[in-house]
Parts: sequence; C-alpha cells; structure tokens
Amino acid sequence: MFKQQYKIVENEPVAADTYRLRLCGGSPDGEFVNLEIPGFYLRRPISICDVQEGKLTLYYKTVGAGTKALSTLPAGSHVSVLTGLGRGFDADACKGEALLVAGGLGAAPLYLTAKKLKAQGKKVSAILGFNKADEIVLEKEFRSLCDDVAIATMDGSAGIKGLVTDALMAMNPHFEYFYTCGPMVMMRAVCQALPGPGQASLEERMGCGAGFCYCCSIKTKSGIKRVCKDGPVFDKEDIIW
Amino acid sequence: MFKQQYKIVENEPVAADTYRLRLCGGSPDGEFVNLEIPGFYLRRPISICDVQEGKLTLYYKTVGAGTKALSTLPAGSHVSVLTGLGRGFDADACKGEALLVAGGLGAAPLYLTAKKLKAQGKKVSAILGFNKADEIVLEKEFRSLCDDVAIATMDGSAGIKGLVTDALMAMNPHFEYFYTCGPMVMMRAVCQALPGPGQASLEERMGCGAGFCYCCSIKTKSGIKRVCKDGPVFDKEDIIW
Amino acid sequence: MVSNLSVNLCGISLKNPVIPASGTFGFGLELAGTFDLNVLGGISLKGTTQEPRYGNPTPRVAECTAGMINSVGLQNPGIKALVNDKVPCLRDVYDGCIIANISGFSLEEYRNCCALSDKCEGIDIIEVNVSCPNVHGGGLAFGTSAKAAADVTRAVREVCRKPVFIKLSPNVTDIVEIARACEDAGADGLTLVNTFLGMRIDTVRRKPVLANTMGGFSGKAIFPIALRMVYQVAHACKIPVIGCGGVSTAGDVIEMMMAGATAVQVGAENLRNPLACPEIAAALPSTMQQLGIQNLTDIIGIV
Amino acid sequence: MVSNLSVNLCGISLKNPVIPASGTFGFGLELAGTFDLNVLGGISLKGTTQEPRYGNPTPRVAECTAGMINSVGLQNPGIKALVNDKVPCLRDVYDGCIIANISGFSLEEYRNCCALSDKCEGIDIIEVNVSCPNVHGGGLAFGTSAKAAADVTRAVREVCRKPVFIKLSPNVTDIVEIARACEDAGADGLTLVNTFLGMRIDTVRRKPVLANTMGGFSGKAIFPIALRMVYQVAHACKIPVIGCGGVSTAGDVIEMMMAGATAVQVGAENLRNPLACPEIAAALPSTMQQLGIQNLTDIIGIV
Ligand SMILES: Cc1cc2nc3c(=O)[nH]c(=O)nc-3n(C[C@H](O)[C@H](O)[C@H](O)COP(=O)(O)OP(=O)(O)OC[C@H]3O[C@@H](n4cnc5c(N)ncnc54)[C@H](O)[C@@H]3O)c2cc1C
Ligand SMILES: Cc1cc2nc3c(=O)[nH]c(=O)nc-3n(C[C@H](O)[C@H](O)[C@H](O)COP(=O)(O)OP(=O)(O)OC[C@H]3O[C@@H](n4cnc5c(N)ncnc54)[C@H](O)[C@@H]3O)c2cc1C
Ligand SMILES: Cc1cc2nc3c(=O)[nH]c(=O)nc-3n(C[C@H](O)[C@H](O)[C@H](O)COP(=O)(O)O)c2cc1C
Ligand SMILES: Cc1cc2nc3c(=O)[nH]c(=O)nc-3n(C[C@H](O)[C@H](O)[C@H](O)COP(=O)(O)O)c2cc1C
Ligand code: FES
Ligand code: FES
Repeated sequence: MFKQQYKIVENEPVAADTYRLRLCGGSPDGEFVNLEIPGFYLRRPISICDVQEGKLTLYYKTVGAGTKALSTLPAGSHVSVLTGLGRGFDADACKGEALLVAGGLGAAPLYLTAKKLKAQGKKVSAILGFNKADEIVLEKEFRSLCDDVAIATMDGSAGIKGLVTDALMAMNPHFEYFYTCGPMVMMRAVCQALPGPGQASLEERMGCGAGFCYCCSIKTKSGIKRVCKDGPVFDKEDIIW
Repeated sequence: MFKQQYKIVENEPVAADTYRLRLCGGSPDGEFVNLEIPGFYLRRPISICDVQEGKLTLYYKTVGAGTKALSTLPAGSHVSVLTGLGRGFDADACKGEALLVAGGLGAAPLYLTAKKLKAQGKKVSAILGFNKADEIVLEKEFRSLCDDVAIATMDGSAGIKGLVTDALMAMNPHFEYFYTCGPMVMMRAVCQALPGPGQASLEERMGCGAGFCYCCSIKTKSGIKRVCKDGPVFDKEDIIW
Repeated sequence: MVSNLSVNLCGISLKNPVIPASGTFGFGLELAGTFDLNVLGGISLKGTTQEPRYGNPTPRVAECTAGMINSVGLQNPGIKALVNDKVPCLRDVYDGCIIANISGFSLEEYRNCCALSDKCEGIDIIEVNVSCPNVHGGGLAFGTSAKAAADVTRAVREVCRKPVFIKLSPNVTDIVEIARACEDAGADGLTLVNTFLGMRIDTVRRKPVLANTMGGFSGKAIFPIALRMVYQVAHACKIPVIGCGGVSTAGDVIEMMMAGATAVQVGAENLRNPLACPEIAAALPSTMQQLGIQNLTDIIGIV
Repeated sequence: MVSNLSVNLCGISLKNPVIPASGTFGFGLELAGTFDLNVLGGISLKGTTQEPRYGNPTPRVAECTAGMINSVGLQNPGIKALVNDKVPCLRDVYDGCIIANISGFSLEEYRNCCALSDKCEGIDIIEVNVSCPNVHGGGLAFGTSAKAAADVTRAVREVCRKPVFIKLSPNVTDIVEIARACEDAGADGLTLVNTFLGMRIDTVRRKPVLANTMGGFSGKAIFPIALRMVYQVAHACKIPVIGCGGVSTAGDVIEMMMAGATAVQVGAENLRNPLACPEIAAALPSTMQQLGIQNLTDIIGIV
C-alpha cells in the first residue's frame, strides 16, 4: 500500500451522474484506489479501470455527498490516494474463453480485466448492463477490445431490454470462465445462472480499505475474509450470498 | 448583520507574517467582519481598514492555524463574510484635535477612523508601534492622511525605539481626544498615560461575533457589555482593565 | 405535492420543527433585525435563573474540530427581566412557539422561575435545564442522577400549567433511566441533549483555553451521540422528545426525527452561521421531497 | 537542541509516546509492509477474546462529520492464536512495546485471556477493555460501573506479573470514580478513552446505517471530551494514563500529554490515513521545538 498525491487531469461527466476521473502520478497495482475527498472523514474506494504510463482512469457515479463533492474538484488540483489495494480479477484463472458480465460501473474494473485477458490472447465476450441508454459507459472501449459485446438496458432504451441475465439467455455466449462486477443482486443472479466457474467482485462499506480495521469482513465458504484485502474479487464457489 | 459571499481580489503578504486581504462584494458598515475559513468551525473577526466602492481592505497577522489557512486562499476564490458587526470608533466624539495610537495591526481600524476624522476636517496625529521594522504596515497611508505620524519599534529598527508610550513622551503631541487599538497591555498603558478622554478597541474570543451568544461579555463601569456588539470600541472611562 | 412541515408539541402547533437552541440565539430579539423570526417553528430563549448573572470569566469559548466549547455560565438578566421585558418584546415580533429555558442551583430556584414563566403570557413551553450543579446536593449536576432530575421535575410540575420539557445532560451512563424518571415524575416532554463536558489546552501558553478550564462541547461533532440518545429515549418513553445536538442541515433534522424527535433544536451552528435556522427551514421542503416525505410527522421515530 | 521523545510506562521505555490504538491497526503485521513499524513507541493489538469471533454483521462502519462509528464487534482469532501466532510474528519485526488488548464477557474470560497474555513473551503490557457487556451482570458494560470495573481489575491483576492497564469507557457519568476504583483495585495504569456509543440513520433507506443499529463513535470529533477525561483522571489518580480519543496530529499528542497523558494512542485516524502514526511521530520533534519542549516527559500533566 502506498499513499500519494495524484494530480487530477480530467474529471468530467461522461454519462448520467457518471464521471471519468483521470489521475496522474503513478501506475499502481491493485483492484481499487482509496480516494480522500476534502471534508469527508473516510476515503472512498473506486475501482481502477485503466492504468497507462503513470495515468490512472477511474469511473464513478455521484450517489452521495462524497462522490458529489469529488465531482466538483477541478482538473489541476491534487488528491490523496491510497494505492496497491485489493486483489483484482485473476485473468490466469481463465484457461480458455472468457465472459465478462458488468452491471453499471462494474464495467470499469472489468475493462482492465479484458485488457489482461486479451493480452494473454484469450477470446473475450462481454455483456454490459445499464438502467438506461444515457448511463452507458465504456461501450466503445469494450467493443474495440472484445470479440463480442452485448448491451442490455432495463428500459430497453439501448441494446437488449432487461437484466444482464436476460441478455445472457438471449446471447447464450460460449465461455469457460466468467468474471462479474455490479450490484450484489445482479452478481448473485449471474453466479446462479451461469453453470461454470467464475469470479465476482463484492462490495462492502469500508473503514481503512487496506486490511487492518476488519470493518469489511464477510463470511465465505473458506472462512472469514476482508473484502478490501482478501478481495474484493472472490471465487464464485467461495461466496455465501 | 448580513451574510454574504465576497470575492478575494488580493491576499498578499505585505509585512512579516502580515497579509493584506482585499475583498469585493459590498461596502459594509461596522467595525469588523467575521470571516469563514474553510475547515474551521468558528469565524475569524478581522477589523475593517478601508471600504471603497464595494471593496473592503483588511490586514491580518498569521498567528494560528486559522489565519495561516486564510493566507493560502487564492485571489478569485470566495469567502463567506458576516458584515455590519461592531460599534467602531466614534469620530464625532472628538471635538478638536485627535490622536491615534496603534499597536501592530491596531493600525488597520484606526486608518478608517483617521479618514473619517480628516473628512470632518480635524487635525490628526498618529503613533504607530510595531515590534520591528519589518512588521510596519500602513505607514505611507497614514502619512498621506495625517498631520503628524510617528513610528515606534520595540527594537529601534525604525522610528523611535521603545513602546508607543515612550513615543508619546518623546513626541508630546497636542490633542483633545484619543483613539487606541492594539494589544490589551498597550491600550491599558496608553489609557493610563493619557489624561484626556478617549476610546479603545477591546479584543475578546468570540463565538458569534454578532451579539447573541454572550461569549464575549465583559464587565464595564456601565454594566455588562458584549465586546462584539456593544463594542469592540469602548470609552476609556467605561473600561475595567 | 405540498410538503407539510408542521409538528405538534403537547398540543402546541409549530409551523416547522426548527427551533434555535437555548443560549445560541439570545432572547430572540438580537436577531430580529437579521431575518424574519416568524420562519422559525419555535425559539428557545437563553437560560434564565432567579437572579441576574454575569456568568464565567472570559475566554468563554474554545474552538474544536467540527464544534466548540462554551463556558458562558448562564449569563442572564434574571427571571423578572425575562418575563417582564424580554418575552413581551419578543412576542411583539414573533408569533411562533416561545420556550423559556430555566436553570437553577436549588429546587427552590427552579420552582420560582418556572412559576413566574408559567404566569407569563408570551411563554408557551417551559424547558428546564437540569445540567446545573445542585448546590444543596453536593455540587453534582441535577441532570446526572435520576432521582435529582425527577425531584426537579416534580417541583416544577406542581407550579406549571404549561407543558414542561426537561432538558437532559448527555454526560451520563444511562440517559434512558433519567428520561424515564422524568417522565414518571410528570414531565410533558424531554429535550436532549445539552452539551458534553469538554476541554482544550492552549499548548503555547500551557493553559486551558477557557478561563473556566472546562466547558460544554457541542456542534456537528456530537451529532452521532445525540442522535443515539434521542433514539434510545424516544423508544423508551411516551412523551415527545425535542432532539438537539450537532444539527446543521435539513438532512440532520430529518435524521433526528426518524430517530424519534418531534422537533429539533439547532445550537452552536447558529454561532458560525446566524442564518442557519432560516436556511434549514427553507431547505426542508426540497429535502423532504427528495426523500419522499410529505408530512414531517409521518417520519417521527420511523426507524 | 535534540528533542527527547521517550516516555516511560510502568518501567517500560517507549521511544516515543505514539501508539496505534486497539482495533485500528490489526495485529500490527497488516501494516508491516507499508512502513517500518519500529518508528512506533508501542502497538496496541486488536481486541482479543477467549474464543475466535466473527463479530457483528456488516455494514460495520458509518461515516460522520470528523469521525466514524464502528461496530466491528471484536472480530478476532481468539487468545490462543494471539499468543501462539500473532504476537510472535509481530515480535520478529518489531522491537517496541507490544500491548495485548483483552476483552471478555465474564470475569473468567478476562482472567483466562490475561493469564495467557502474561505468559506470552512478546507482550509487554496487558490492556483490559472493560467496554464489553457483562453477560453475568445483566448485560451492562463492565466499564460503566465502578464496582464491576474494579472486579475485573482485581481478577486480572491476580494472574498477571506484567503491567495491567484498564481501558475505560467514556459513556459514564463519572469517569473519575471508575478510574479511582480501578487504581484501588490494583491497576498499573489506565487507557482512556474507548469509543462513544453513537448512531447514524440512512434517511434514504430509513434504516440505521449499521447492521447493528448502534456502534462506537470516535475520531477527531471526540478529542475535546477525551482530553477532558484524561485531564480529570490524571489529576485524580497516581498511575499513568494513556490518552486516546481523536488524536490526529503531533499537536494533539502534546495537548493530551499536557492534560496528563504519559503516552497517546491514535485510533480512527489510522483508518483514514494508514500513515498517521509514523507521520505524527516524525512531526513531534519540530512541534516540540516550536513549543520550546525538549523532553516530552517534562510536559506530562503540566496544565
Ligand atoms: C472495492 C470497491 C470498488 C468500488 N468501485 C467503484 C467504482 O469504480 N465506481 C463507483 O462509482 N463506485 C465504486 N464503488 C462504490 C463507491 O465506493 C461508493 O459509491 C462511494 O463510496 C459512495 O460515496 P458517497 O459519499 O457518494 O456516498 P455516501 O452514501 O454518502 O457515503 C457514505 C459512506 O458509505 C460508503 N459507501 C456508500 N456506498 C458504498 C458502496 N456502494 N460501497 C462501499 N461503500 C459505500 C462511503 O464510502 C462512505 O463511507 C466501489 C466500492 C468498493 C467497495
Ligand atoms: C473585534 C476584533 C477585531 C480584530 N481585528 C483583527 C485584524 O484586523 N487583524 C488581525 O490580524 N487580527 C484581528 N483580530 C484578531 C484575530 O481575530 C485573531 O488573530 C484570529 O482570530 C486568530 O485566528 P487563528 O486561527 O489564526 O488563531 P488560533 O489561536 O488558532 O484561533 C483559535 C480561536 O481563538 C480565536 N482567537 C485567537 N486569537 C484571538 C484574538 N486575538 N482575538 C479574538 N479571537 C482570537 C480565534 O478566532 C479562534 O476562535 C481581531 C479580533 C477581534 C476580536
Ligand atoms: C454558547 C452556548 C450557550 C448555551 N447556553 C445554554 C443555556 O443557557 N441553557 C441550555 O439549556 N443550554 C444551553 N446551551 C446548550 C444548547 O442549547 C444545546 O443543547 C447544545 O449546544 C447542543 O446543541 P448543538 O450541538 O446544536 O450546539 C448552550 C450552548 C451554547 C453553544
Ligand atoms: C474500527 C475500530 C475498532 C476498535 N476495536 C477496539 C478493540 O478491539 N478494543 C478496544 O479496546 N478498543 C477498540 N477500538 C477503540 C479504539 O482503540 C479507541 O479507543 C477509540 O477509537 C478512540 O480513539 P480514536 O478517537 O482515536 O479512534 C476500536 C476503534 C475502532 C475505530
Ligand atoms: S476496510 Fe479495513 S479491513 Fe477492510
Ligand atoms: S461573540 Fe457572541 S455575543 Fe459577542
């Protein structure tokens, strides 16, 4: 874990209530970063979507006071960031074709995973689910990377109408291993619907985000785990829903 | 009392640990303003030095964490200001020649008073005391306004060496009424040294700065008074040192 | 959808639940020139004792992270000035609920002051602050013992026809025990909480910041503790609770009410923002709409 | 002028007074890869009970202004894992003062855990957290009654040769009474304070934020109350006090020490800044110089 000042190089709305945050300062490891937002006591965990040449790309939704305040920080200002946090998706676990199933901004960490899988020469299909067309992000990026991309929206304003599980049924993709990130209910449905092995990225309220406060502990089939340190990504088989 | 956003048009060091703050947004009445400093719970009272065409000039010393944080606010940013606070020096109380005795940034509110006195056509002498030459502020402004200006420094690095009371003895100015602002010990010495009538601007830790919390109450010869509302300026005769 | 902000305290209707807390709004009139007081659901006046008091020596205030400590020490002009002068003047300009806040150092003093307040026409509710040291009971605050708090309640209840709210101190092991004792002794309602005993040291001068060494800590910082106490007491007692402690936004008001408060007082926030109460009252309708609340009374104790 | 930061706790010399507080620094090893633990005067380990515990359901954390509430609920691997595994591993990389933090729901549990800690070579000080509910005494926390706190003190004192510090709960009417009872019962020192019982409500969901409804509130916000308690207790007792509650800067450490603390623990601040303790320790010399302090021990209880 490292604590560092990063410079905001971009902090712009890219979809409904959704911002892309580009930070400059390093190329960190880890699944997520923990951002300090001035005026808020706890940091905010945000998944890493992309890392390139000392630049970090994150996507976040303005859901509460903290992310709303984050969205007002101008390019050029600095934020304190903890990096090297969390165990991300394990691309090596997939021996053949991969399926990515994202709900909302769950697409962000899956994009990084898609890059890794493609770098390993694997075939990658992706299903990206959103509420409405105006919330869609990263579609272009996934299309330019993946072999097959389907969009699902709850209201049918783009792509297949319905849940990602509906899209799954419709698309019936071929894959050996899956990766999913999104709302808990969605991931549970995906894990139940898909027969094969896979991994899901869980979410918990966090204190430290770095493995030493034990605020984020969950029970799994292989014992008590800290979502921030032992996860957030867990094997489907381990998760107790 | 009014609450208003003012824009910082200047916030620059002008002497040792001393900043001039120019705010744009109105031409308020009152002896002082109460400034909100981001991250600090209570506002900070700062005397008004000058008001001109919607611009407000203040001088402050960086003595603690709050004023240090204030000194980092850039021109262009906004601050929340309470105005219309405090009863300032009463220029009308002086029927003939006036003497101003300032210690340090006590010079700031006395400058506004000097302007009023001169506007009324009165003769004005001023003694400005500082610790060292590098702390001197407003000398030029006072010289261009007043009939007679003496500087005193504790270490003799400029003007008369010693306290303002030493300068008083040396200068022996002619006056009917005096006004003083500075550290409490200095004002007490001045009030005791000068035979005639006068006024002094007192300082107390403040809660609201606007007369309703009663945190700043002092006992005077004419009863209990709130420094922020009934003062900060009191008649010499009323003050219990 | 028109938001309904009115709440009812023991039969007295308040146009909204926002009340400046005692000691943080003077006697009301100090702010009458700053905004129209009639936007306030009620006003709790500065704590009043039998005789006029200067209070404690200055400095009486110490800044803290997200709060402040005060040691004003009940400066006030005495109960006669309150009922003869302060309240009638305020009544001239204010038509909402006027709450007299009474302090005392003996049962006798509480009783006398409350009796006079009860007779004063402009006063709607009598709020009894039991945080003062009991001069006849060894100096411990009345509010730190269930028995002493109940004794005060009984003593003042006898001499009042108007609703009596006992204002409790949070510096106790078991606030529910004390609240229940006051309810059993006849209190019509409870206000909680008063300030937490706190202290700051000036490390440069190597002295306490306050002339009085310690004082009452309040402001945003104490909100989670005050909220917990409101929740516990509102769920244990039947009488209405006025929630107080760290409230600074419309969201805080709603959180306090969901915890069980029927009305809400705003204290230290007034000092840093004299327009806090009118701003909060003005923000309530939109905050309610965001949260799908039509009648504020619907959410009282909903959690 | 070289600053002397060392302090002495019951004969154990600490290179500086900065100690991460129990529960906010895991078992030390979790952060061994982040910075060199040897810059810390001591480390108070996560609260440990007889049996392993998962703790409370999640969410276990609620954010507040200048603080947070936790309801971790003493998740820990049990005393055997502590003495056989956690402490020996930490001792391998850390040469400072290791403090075991022991919790229990019965006198028996406290006694057993303390006896095992006393025998464990790596442990220097045993800190006994009396904030847990007493399962044999009606569920009230041991730390909220002077008698129960003294009972725990006596029970553990008998089985320990190492210094025993009792860690007090601030949720009490009279902390001095409880501190004195512990001192009289043989405590070698006191740590104060633990967390304040607090609560937050999610007004959107209309539910408590914490799965457990209430939890322990701490962080910067509580500093003035913790400081007051340290001041009161340090002036009433002869045994050393470890100050804890809201400390986040070197200035806070000095303020706590001027109030009477011999050493200082940093809790929730570690969660928002995992480097808080090394940063504070590093800042102490220059802060001391600004305040004209050469030996930190000179200022203990100076106010
Ligand atoms: C490992 C991980 C990765 C995440 N990645 C992303 C991402 O890439 N993009 C994105 O938009 N969001 C992400 N989130 C969720 C994001 O952290 C929350 O939306 C954010 O913390 C909300 O802060 P707030 O102040 O706006 O909301 P508030 O509700 O006001 O926050 C109050 C408190 O609750 C916490 N909290 C609220 N919602 C969540 C949540 N869903 N998960 C965890 N803590 C929460 C906050 O951190 C804060 O401590 C991630 C969460 C986790 C655990
Ligand atoms: C009516 C009035 C007019 C003033 N005018 C000026 C001015 O024109 N220029 C100037 O430099 N200073 C002025 N001061 C003093 C100024 O308010 C303090 O220097 C400032 O509040 C210090 O804040 P801080 O955070 O740097 O210090 P800290 O010591 O960190 O502040 C801690 C708390 O103490 C209060 N405090 C500290 N020192 C003083 C003080 N001397 N008087 C009142 N409160 C204090 C602060 O407001 C704050 O609440 C005036 C004070 C008063 C009462
Ligand atoms: C400056 C000041 C003076 C106060 N005086 C009184 C008082 O006279 N009587 C009383 O019952 N409470 C008094 N209080 C306590 C407040 O009414 C309120 O209970 C407390 O401050 C908690 O609310 P807050 O966190 O919103 O400040 C005073 C508080 C402050 C800050
Ligand atoms: C997440 C968390 C877990 C804690 N666990 C324990 C514990 O196991 N044992 C204990 O004695 N105190 C525990 N505490 C209390 C702290 O050690 C400390 O006493 C308290 O948080 C006050 O300090 P602070 O304001 O610096 O956080 C915990 C605090 C936090 C925030
Ligand atoms: S959030 Fe602290 S251990 Fe996971
Ligand atoms: S500071 Fe509030 S009355 Fe003067």
